[in-house]
Amino acid sequence: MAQIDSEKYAVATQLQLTWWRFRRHRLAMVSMVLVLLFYLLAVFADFLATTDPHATDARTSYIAPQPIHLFDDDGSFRPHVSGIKGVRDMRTFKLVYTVDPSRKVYIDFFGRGYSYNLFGLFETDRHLMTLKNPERGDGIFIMGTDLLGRDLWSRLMVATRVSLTIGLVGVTISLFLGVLLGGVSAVYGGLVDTVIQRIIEVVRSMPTIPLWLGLAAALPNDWSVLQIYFAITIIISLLAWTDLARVVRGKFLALKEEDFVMAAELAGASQGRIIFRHMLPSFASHIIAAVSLALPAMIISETSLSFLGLGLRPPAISWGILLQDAQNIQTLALAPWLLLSAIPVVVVILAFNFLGDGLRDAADPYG
Amino acid sequence: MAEPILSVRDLKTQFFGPEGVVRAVDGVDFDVFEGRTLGVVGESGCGKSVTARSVLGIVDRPGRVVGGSIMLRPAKGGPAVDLAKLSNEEMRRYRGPEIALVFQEPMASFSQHYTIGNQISEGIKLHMGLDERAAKKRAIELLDMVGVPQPARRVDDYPFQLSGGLRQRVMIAMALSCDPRVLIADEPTTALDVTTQAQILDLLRSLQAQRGLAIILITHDMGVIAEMAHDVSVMYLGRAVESGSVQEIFNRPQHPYTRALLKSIPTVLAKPRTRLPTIAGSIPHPFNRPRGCAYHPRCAEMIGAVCAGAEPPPVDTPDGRQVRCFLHGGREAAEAEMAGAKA
Amino acid sequence: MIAFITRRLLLGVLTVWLISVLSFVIIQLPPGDFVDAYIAQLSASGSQVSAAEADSLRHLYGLGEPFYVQYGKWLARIITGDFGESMEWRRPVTEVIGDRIWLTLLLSFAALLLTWSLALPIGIFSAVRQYSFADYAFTLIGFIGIAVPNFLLALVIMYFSFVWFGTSVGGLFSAEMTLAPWSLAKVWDLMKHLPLPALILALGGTAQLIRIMRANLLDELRRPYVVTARAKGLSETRVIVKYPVRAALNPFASNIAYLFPYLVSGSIIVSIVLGLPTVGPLLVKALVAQDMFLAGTIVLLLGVMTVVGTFISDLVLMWVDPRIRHQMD
Amino acid sequence: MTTRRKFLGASAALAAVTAPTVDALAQAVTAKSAFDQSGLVGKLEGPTQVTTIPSSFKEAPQLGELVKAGKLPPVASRLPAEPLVLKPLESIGRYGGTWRRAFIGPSDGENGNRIMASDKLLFWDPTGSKIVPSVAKSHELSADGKTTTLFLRKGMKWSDGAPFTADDFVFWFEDLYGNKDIVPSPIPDMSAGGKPGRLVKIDETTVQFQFDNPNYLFPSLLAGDTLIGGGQAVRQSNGNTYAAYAPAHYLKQFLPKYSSEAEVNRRAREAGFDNWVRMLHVRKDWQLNPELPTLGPWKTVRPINTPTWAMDRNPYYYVVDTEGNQLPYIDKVIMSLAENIEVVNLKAMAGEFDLQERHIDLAKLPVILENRDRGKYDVHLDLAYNGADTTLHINMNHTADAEVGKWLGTADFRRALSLGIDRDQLNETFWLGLATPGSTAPAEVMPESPGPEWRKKWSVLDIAQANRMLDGLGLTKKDSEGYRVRTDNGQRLVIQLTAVKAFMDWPAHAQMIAQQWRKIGIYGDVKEQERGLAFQRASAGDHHILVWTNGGTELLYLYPLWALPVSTANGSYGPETARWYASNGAQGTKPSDPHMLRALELFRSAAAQKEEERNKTAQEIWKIMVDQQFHIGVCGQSPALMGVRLASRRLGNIPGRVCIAQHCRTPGSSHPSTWYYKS
Repeated sequence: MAQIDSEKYAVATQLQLTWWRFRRHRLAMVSMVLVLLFYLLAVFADFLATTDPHATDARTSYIAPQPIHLFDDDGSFRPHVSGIKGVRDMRTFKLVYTVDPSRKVYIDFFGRGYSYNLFGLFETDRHLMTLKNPERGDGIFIMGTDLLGRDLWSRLMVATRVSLTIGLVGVTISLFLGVLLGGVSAVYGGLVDTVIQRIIEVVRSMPTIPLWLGLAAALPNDWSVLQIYFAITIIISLLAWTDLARVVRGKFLALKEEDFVMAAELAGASQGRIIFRHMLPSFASHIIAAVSLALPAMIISETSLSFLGLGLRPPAISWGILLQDAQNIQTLALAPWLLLSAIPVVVVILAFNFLGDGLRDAADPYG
Repeated sequence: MAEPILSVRDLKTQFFGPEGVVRAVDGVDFDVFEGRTLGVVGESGCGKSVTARSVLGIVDRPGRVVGGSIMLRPAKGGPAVDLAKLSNEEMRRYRGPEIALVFQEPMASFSQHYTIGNQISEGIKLHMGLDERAAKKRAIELLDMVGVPQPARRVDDYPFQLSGGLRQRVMIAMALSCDPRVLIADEPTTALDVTTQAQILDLLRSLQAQRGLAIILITHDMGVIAEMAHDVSVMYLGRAVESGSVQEIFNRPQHPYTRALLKSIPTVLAKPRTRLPTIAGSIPHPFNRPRGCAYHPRCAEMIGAVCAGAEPPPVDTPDGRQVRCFLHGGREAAEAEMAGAKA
Repeated sequence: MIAFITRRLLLGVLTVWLISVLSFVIIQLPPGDFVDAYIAQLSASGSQVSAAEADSLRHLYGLGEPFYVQYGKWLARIITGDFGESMEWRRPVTEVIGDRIWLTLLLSFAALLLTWSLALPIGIFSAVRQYSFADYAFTLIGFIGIAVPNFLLALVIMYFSFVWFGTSVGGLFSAEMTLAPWSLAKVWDLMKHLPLPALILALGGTAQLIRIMRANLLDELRRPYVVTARAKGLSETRVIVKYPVRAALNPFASNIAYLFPYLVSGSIIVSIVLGLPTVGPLLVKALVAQDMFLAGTIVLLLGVMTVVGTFISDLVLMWVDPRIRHQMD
Repeated sequence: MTTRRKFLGASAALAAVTAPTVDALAQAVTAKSAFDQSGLVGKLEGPTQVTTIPSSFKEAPQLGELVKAGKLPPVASRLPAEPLVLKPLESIGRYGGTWRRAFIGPSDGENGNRIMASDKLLFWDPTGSKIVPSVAKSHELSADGKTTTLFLRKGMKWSDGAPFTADDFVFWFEDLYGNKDIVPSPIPDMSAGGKPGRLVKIDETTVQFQFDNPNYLFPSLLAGDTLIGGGQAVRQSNGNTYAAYAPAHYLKQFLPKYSSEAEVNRRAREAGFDNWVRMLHVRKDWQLNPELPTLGPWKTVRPINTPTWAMDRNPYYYVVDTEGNQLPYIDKVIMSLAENIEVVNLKAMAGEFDLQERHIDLAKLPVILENRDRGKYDVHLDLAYNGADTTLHINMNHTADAEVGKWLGTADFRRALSLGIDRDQLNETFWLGLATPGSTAPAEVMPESPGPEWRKKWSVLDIAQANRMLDGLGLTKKDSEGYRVRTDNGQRLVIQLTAVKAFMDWPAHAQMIAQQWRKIGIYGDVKEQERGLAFQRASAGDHHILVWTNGGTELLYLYPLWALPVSTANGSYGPETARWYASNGAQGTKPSDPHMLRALELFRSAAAQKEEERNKTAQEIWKIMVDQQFHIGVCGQSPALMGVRLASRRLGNIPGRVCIAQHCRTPGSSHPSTWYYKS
């Protein structure tokens, strides 16, 4: 009992120390809050969406972001949007929308919209904001709409969920692979180490694009969006584990020489116990840092894959798909607001990077 | 007694972190004399090393010397210079030729990317204006002097090719390369085994005898102090709690902390299998510096409220020592002041 | 030393071989073969290819044979220096790549140069002035470089340079110069087109390197040998440049190996967006068209570059770090 | 013929009858006034052929120089005795200039083939309604329909100066087409009533195609973009070896017959090829081999497999203008390789291309129009004649999933799918309202059109009826999200829409359709795939529905590929049926659907029918196809495919409207050789 307690205490202080150092990193703290917020957003994506992110309508094609008016004419707090009407100018072929301020469409908080599964558990159709008295073509378009008339805000919410979980699942897999192979490589050494090191070198020497292309093209035709999604995640993580493996191996090798490991060995602790009770906790914070740095790489990978027309394909919605939608001249010229979907990507990647840096600094203040 | 080479008064070095100010050195006084060794002793974290760095003006940011004086008497005579007031540029001229440093980790204190010859001759070239060849020749002489075998060959070795003892010898050679008058040795033997430790201490002693070096020996090891120091300054939480000659400190320690330190030295006379006495508790965190006497939470001889309420002033004892403890004076004045404050 | 180099070389050959197998497998992974892709292309443009013709084409290209036979033949040819013919381009692979490899190398090299000349000073500055305003500013700019997907940046920059300056940025030469033989004017033309893609390409890598440099240097700056050097009375610049910067360069050296393939991989997407005649778009097209020999050769080439890069970076590491050099003995 | 031509000329107005209206966009008016307002759809026009041969001939200055230097024979002796004479659209042009254009890689050979289209034996006038002479100065169809005689131009020369004669036809027929190593299987164009035909030399300038059965269709095949009539540029490149003639004097050296197999193989290996067949395929490909003699207005000087595909004028081109100037006016064509479509469009907008219609994206029209003055170009919208730029090609032989196969094979199911599509929405979103929504039947101006009522048959949104029909089929049960479930296992019935991002963003079209199908309880699963993969899966019959165009079907007999399962080259309606038809019933499976069987029988019988009757048959086939909804049309008759034309304002003789149709070889029938730089 006493021994376990003291062990816990030792581990706790290590993490506590890290946490204490981490807290001083203001930017990293802010980033952590941001990241948590984004994941919260991901959990409640459908709730926050105002319209069905898949629903298309030519009437609402390429609407610029529309403001929400908070107060009614009489000054009372009644959030609403104005009705808008579009006409295609047959000289310029542009859609011209005119706002009709006299027609007010009121916002209903916690109203009913399209139905969805919250947490994948219970079905509901409650949304943060819906419209009370909409006519066809009305909507809350705070970030505008795309060519198919779909609301960018709602799509962005759902995309956030997809892209952020791809990152998490991918990192989990590569973490597992990285720790396992890196650890095995370090613990057993010799031939095992050589073989694993060679695999790492080959994987790292392979240009990523053909690997992605080949693997993604080999996915079966009849797979559902969900299956493809997981396959893509696995593909990305299959390439991403090598860095983690290197970190883990390096740390393992360094720790092997440390006194407390030696002591544990002399005390007759089993190898597994040494690894999991003594070694892993001592560089857990390094792993956390490495993971938080690997996540943005995963997210970028997903966007690149989608850009190349691999990976997730519409009708799935992810950040990569939204960015790919914006990847053309007409978007830049006619609907530049679609580029707004780059902002959460940039913010999350920044946040993860700062978070990772902060964690690394905190975990390892003196190198 | 002769005039000190280095005279430190009320030295204060503080670290300005985001959570507040850490008073790493909080009013330290000491004098260093030619041919004598001043031992600075204390538990780790008491501010010994920061004191040493403060003297050299190389306190890492966000730390800064905020007060006090460091008077250095120049070799050629003339008025003493206050190092604490010099700019970094001016200070550089004193590092090496006047004051040199020997570090506690001989391995980490060398760059692994250059040969020891390169690293020794660097200072020589800078301060003594010698050319490459002359500097190398001097480096070999220095290695010979500190007892490195085959110095002409060793001069081209990299630090990692040397044993720990040799490395520390080289470190000392490097420190002495510009003939400094003051050598600060910061835990010079901590990382070495006992035999090597003795050799290095011997070396320092003989060098001191040859050159009349003033040495500031920083250590946590009372044994080393006993062996090396002429004068001793015991530090606790950034302050010297007791200072005096080595005999008096060892024979008649006056501060409870000094007494506690001395008790924790193992002696051959001790009974087998008895626990060594330790000092209760551990050093408080710098942010949680206790009110009053910083040592009072751990003190076995605490008098009462006054220890927790007021800081003991330095008291000069009749045998020429200085102690900061109410056991030895200053209690009445402090109590009076406390009462006055309450009223 | 020689034993070490031989060992590394042998391992390198082994790696290259593994890469060649892997790349061949990957190219074969998607269902169908070149003839299928080719027929699809022809049908899309109105031509028709019957099943009988498809079979004859397959026979012509030797596609009907089992995988290992195709691989064996390919390998046997490569050993003799014959990389085969690109099915899509209907030219020897070496010629097809030859047109582009130099531009790719040039672009990557320009990006590399840009990366280092930006990352080193900024990284050092950021570390030495840690938590200063400039450190935060550079870090932020650097991170944005990492965070903004470079394909997005590429198109946006291309479009706005068209809107504002009326010039199209795409390509590495202006239309008049593509056909011209090499001359000073053509080199100048290339120089005018090079910086923008190189910059876009360099952004991500620069940010990465700034971070590595800053982190390494921060670690090194805390080491006792820096104090030792300061205690010698060296100037601060000299202290930092001679000691910690030198030590922080170690990871730089070991990164050389992966920097080049990283740049080439990165250049694929940027090149597609900007329409640059590099091997990147060629590789993607070859993979899509299942043009085996072309795709295989490019992948192999990149693999070899990495292996050679690893080897070079080992040598550089040995040169930079005496510890490694002495471990060899 | 003339009446039909009038029809086509007026097609812009006619096409506008069916107006795209979306109720909130009611002011988006009818397409007719849309075109009027935009002023972008011009008159269907082009150079006309005249029979008067000018008394003297002139040539481009640089050719004149060569003649003076003795390196080239004088122009009169380079031209045939009876050159083809074109009256340019506006005026006689001036020589000079380089036509800058974009292409997207070695697979984009059509980009050049189409401007070489005057190497066809017979061709169409610029309105696409009348067969006119081309390489052959005239043709004659025997009364029994069994022989078609071609009369060649006396003294006509290949681009290297060698005479072009009937022997070049015989060489093609016997040495190339007849060689199984080169052409593994005979082509349907060269047979009638299931019996192969022959090509026979009558004299130096006369050749005859002889069939055992009546083949009234054959002259049309010769004029169309068919395997037999496509011309050397398109049909003897990319590994094909069709189109009826070849430069015998040049190609003989690559054939075993004229030396030995060992010898030609040796030469092939020397040149870096595996065997002589591969070398021949490259040497007879005008895109790849600058040395290959050709008949078109320009010839390759830098092959297509380099970053710049460049062409110079053909000094022996057989066409002159009414003043005797040898065409083409423009000296050079330079196509620059672009790695992506956005770059092509951006460069076109920057005015870096002089005339570009290929790879121009309709979705960018507003931006293109905005930059007209900056890029100094005019924009023309050329409307096509095919029924549906976006067509859902339904696999009626799907076997992998029996339940899905059953429904796809059921007419009412297909009709319901069609009724569930809101075409006006798609038109507005993807065609900027410029298309005509409706079935797959060709434009009403086309002689094969079954009539205007067939445009809307089963092809107008009617959700109620669609739901009634689906309920009537027994698909009454729905899952929690309102989608109909399968009758075999109660799972959701999923219909895959395989879409390729090619000429249009078809995956996006499919997404919108899938969304619309929610209202009829059908779950449409959009599968965006790479083109090769999609086609390969389609030809294996793995797909449910393939989203692609039906371009070319405006003349059913000349290009049936995307209308009926008659060729193994397209398996999208069921590869087994196609194999059955192509092999005359020897292989594959006979279709069980009597309507399909009837359509195929009608199609097979048509070759033996004279034009008028044949057109009636085509109308009959279209009625069956539309009624049965073998393929579901969405929107068509639009400028989406090669119909957005950016022409530099420096160019002269540019038609207001170009015929967009497979048989017109857009812009081939407008004779780019008559275009010129005004300054």
